[in-house]
Amino acid sequence: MGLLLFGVAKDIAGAALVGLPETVTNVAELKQWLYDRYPAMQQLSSLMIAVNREYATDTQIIRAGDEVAVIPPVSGG
Amino acid sequence: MGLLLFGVAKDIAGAALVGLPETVTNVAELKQWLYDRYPAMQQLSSLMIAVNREYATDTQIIRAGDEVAVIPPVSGG
Amino acid sequence: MQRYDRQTRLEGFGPEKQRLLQAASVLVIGAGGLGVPVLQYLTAMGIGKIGIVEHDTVSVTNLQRQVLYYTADQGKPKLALAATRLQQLNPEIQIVPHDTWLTTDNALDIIGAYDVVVDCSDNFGTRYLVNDACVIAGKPLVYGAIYKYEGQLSVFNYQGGATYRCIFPDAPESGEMLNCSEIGVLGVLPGIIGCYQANEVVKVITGIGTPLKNQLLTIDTLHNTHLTFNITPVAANQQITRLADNYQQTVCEVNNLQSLSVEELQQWLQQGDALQLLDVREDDEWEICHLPQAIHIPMGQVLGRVSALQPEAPLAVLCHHGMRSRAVGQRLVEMGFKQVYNVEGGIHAWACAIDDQMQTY
Amino acid sequence: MQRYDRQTRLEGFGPEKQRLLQAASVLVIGAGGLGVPVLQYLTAMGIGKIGIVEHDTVSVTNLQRQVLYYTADQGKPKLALAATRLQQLNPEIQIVPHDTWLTTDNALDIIGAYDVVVDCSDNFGTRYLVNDACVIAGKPLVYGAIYKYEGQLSVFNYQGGATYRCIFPDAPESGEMLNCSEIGVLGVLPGIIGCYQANEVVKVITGIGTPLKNQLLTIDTLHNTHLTFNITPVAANQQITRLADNYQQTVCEVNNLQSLSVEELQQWLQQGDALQLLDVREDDEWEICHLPQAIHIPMGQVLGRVSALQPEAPLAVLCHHGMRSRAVGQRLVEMGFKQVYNVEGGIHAWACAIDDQMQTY
Repeated sequence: MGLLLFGVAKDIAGAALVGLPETVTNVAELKQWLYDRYPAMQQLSSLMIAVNREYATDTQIIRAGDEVAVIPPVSGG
Repeated sequence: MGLLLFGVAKDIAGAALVGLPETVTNVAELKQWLYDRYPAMQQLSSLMIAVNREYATDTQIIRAGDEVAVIPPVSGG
Repeated sequence: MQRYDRQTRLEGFGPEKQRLLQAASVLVIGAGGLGVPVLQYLTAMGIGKIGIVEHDTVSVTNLQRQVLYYTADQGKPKLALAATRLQQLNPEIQIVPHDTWLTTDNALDIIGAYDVVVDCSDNFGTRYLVNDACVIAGKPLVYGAIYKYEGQLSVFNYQGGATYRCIFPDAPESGEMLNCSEIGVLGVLPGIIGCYQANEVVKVITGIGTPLKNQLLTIDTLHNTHLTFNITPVAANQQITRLADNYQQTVCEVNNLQSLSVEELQQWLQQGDALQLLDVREDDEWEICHLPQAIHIPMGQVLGRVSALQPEAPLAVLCHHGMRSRAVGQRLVEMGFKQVYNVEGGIHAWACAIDDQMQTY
Repeated sequence: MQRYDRQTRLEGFGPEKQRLLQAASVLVIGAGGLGVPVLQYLTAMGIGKIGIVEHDTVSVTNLQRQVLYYTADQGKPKLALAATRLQQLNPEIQIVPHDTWLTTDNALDIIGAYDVVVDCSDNFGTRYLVNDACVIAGKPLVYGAIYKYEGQLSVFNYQGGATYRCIFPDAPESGEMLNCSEIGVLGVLPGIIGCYQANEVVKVITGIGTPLKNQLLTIDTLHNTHLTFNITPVAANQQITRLADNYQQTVCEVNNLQSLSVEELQQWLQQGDALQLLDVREDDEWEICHLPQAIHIPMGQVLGRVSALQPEAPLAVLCHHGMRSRAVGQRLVEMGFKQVYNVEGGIHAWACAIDDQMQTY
């Protein structure tokens, strides 16, 4: 499973695409995994997660082969 | 098989997406089918055909499920 | 460098990329719909030397998309206006005006003096000339082109990559319907495509990101559809050694099929000339609106009912937007009709320009 | 209407859509990086009435992306400059200047007078205020935002569609690293995103094409990657009936973690103050470049070696770009360190601003 990172999430992780362990099976677990691996992401109060290009809530299942994206808000203008 | 049409090819066909008969099995046949169905397309001396987002020459095979695109040149600036 | 602070503090850019911009020279061919945003942003970002090839004056119909010009500028040369305003935006760069059209005589000389070329022209003749000159001179070519609501982008001849002729080998011949310049465009479309071109120029100069080498990006602004097509370099197209004798400007005529504007049609109808007006739209379209003088034969039935038409008298063919009528007109020319005219823009153009009471669809 | 000829003759647009543009009113919040192209193209295309909310003056660092302003304009109010130049582009439209920042006191009054709102602001406080006010006032909101080389676009609150809070429910709190305004941006990026915003405005007003309702479009200009994400309206977010008491401007500080610019760091080091400088980069990064005064402990080892640091003395944390150091600094604050500073921009910023002999990577 590939995880696409945008904005400051990409900066924190230092990569636009990172691998996701198979132990992550839903969005809530994904967020916990992100927070553990990248503590700075805990500071992001709003963090959109999308699974297969659809906005996903915490209970959304993540399956092998899904495309998962992490999209923080950006404020620049 | 779906055929995506761009630019003046879309205008000639009157649609951005048209169905393609299964009898069309390569790019040369596709062009002949286009010319028969839309005689005005015979006037287009350069007409890019792409199969699955790759530029395709006349001998390129077209299979069921392929995405085929017809892209004429455009000159506007 | 304070001016470029937002770029010099940008991760992955920094002072070193900024220095590359300032050391670079870019030639922008055309200061119209595409050229204006390209010039504005390249100037703002600090390209060291920007050449502009332009020989046109500002017309009122430019103003819905060429946002560098003012209403009071009508009739004045675009080149001088652009140079002046761009220098006001950024006096630290060099603007080099080339007060000419690009021709086979001057193309290699002009292009040879720059690092990167940006094609913002509006006709096929110039586009093929620019491509061939860039191949001969070994210059990367940032390509953008627009049609109605669609745009195309690529970076040609860059680090051994594909050229314009690798996608579209031959220039459209005079009469292909592609070049009728007056089809119309939504004002913001060249803004979008021109900004992408400026972005590709920066990528080519600085090496950041992935330029559109060997790729054609199509953008449909009505539906925000972005497709990237891979293209393959064709060696022969990379090995051009001389320009063609001429790069004919294509015009809106097909063999003996001639063009007729709706204004000309109105004049003919008012004068009561012996004109046959043939409307080839379908029955339901005819019901919505039609011209009372027209003979109505749907496109599919024309060849079977050709005996209803007089091959020696002038014949104007009309449809919704001028596309079907062009195909029918072409066929009638081939069948021996002597004076066949395609009504450009069809009955839609008539409704827009002549009769605003007419129902459109 | 001659001015709009290219649009009135455009298939699918025509005089009827042009009339809709001319009957419409659009409020543009911000005349900066995004606002400039939005304003230029909406003006050129002939929106009947355009309101501008802006209270800032032109600074030299604006000029690499805000192409409406001249170098000589530094220090002058953007609002008056924009209004004057836009009217020169198109004197046939009405420009309404709102010489203020948008606040909870004026937002509903200002927004209520327009058909469509375009968010070209540059901070979260304003973005959430604009969203909430548009929900309350029932106005479609064309959203654009940029970060480094990326942009986001959507059309919120349009025909029952999703709102900004349906994607990002809560405003980032003061101290989240998202709002540090000085991260930098490539000059042409707001040009691209602003032009897309202007295009969405036209679609909303005229009904052509498919606006980005219930969709978030992300654009990565480095690699020309365009992704469209579907979003779902959340009823509660569509039913806001009053503004929040305040929409706090977030700032670049995290709890007790403080920010330190590289210039401030240089000053401290020169003064020989009792500053601990902690570099948390990996070994190979340290090899490329480092400051001789630094203590080097890679990020993963800091917590295990925390006893090497003095919790009462000032401590500045440094990494490549200031991100890892922020996370480490935050953790040290939580552990009881009293004066922790994050070196903003990291050693890269140092190389850019202080020591251009330092090797970057």
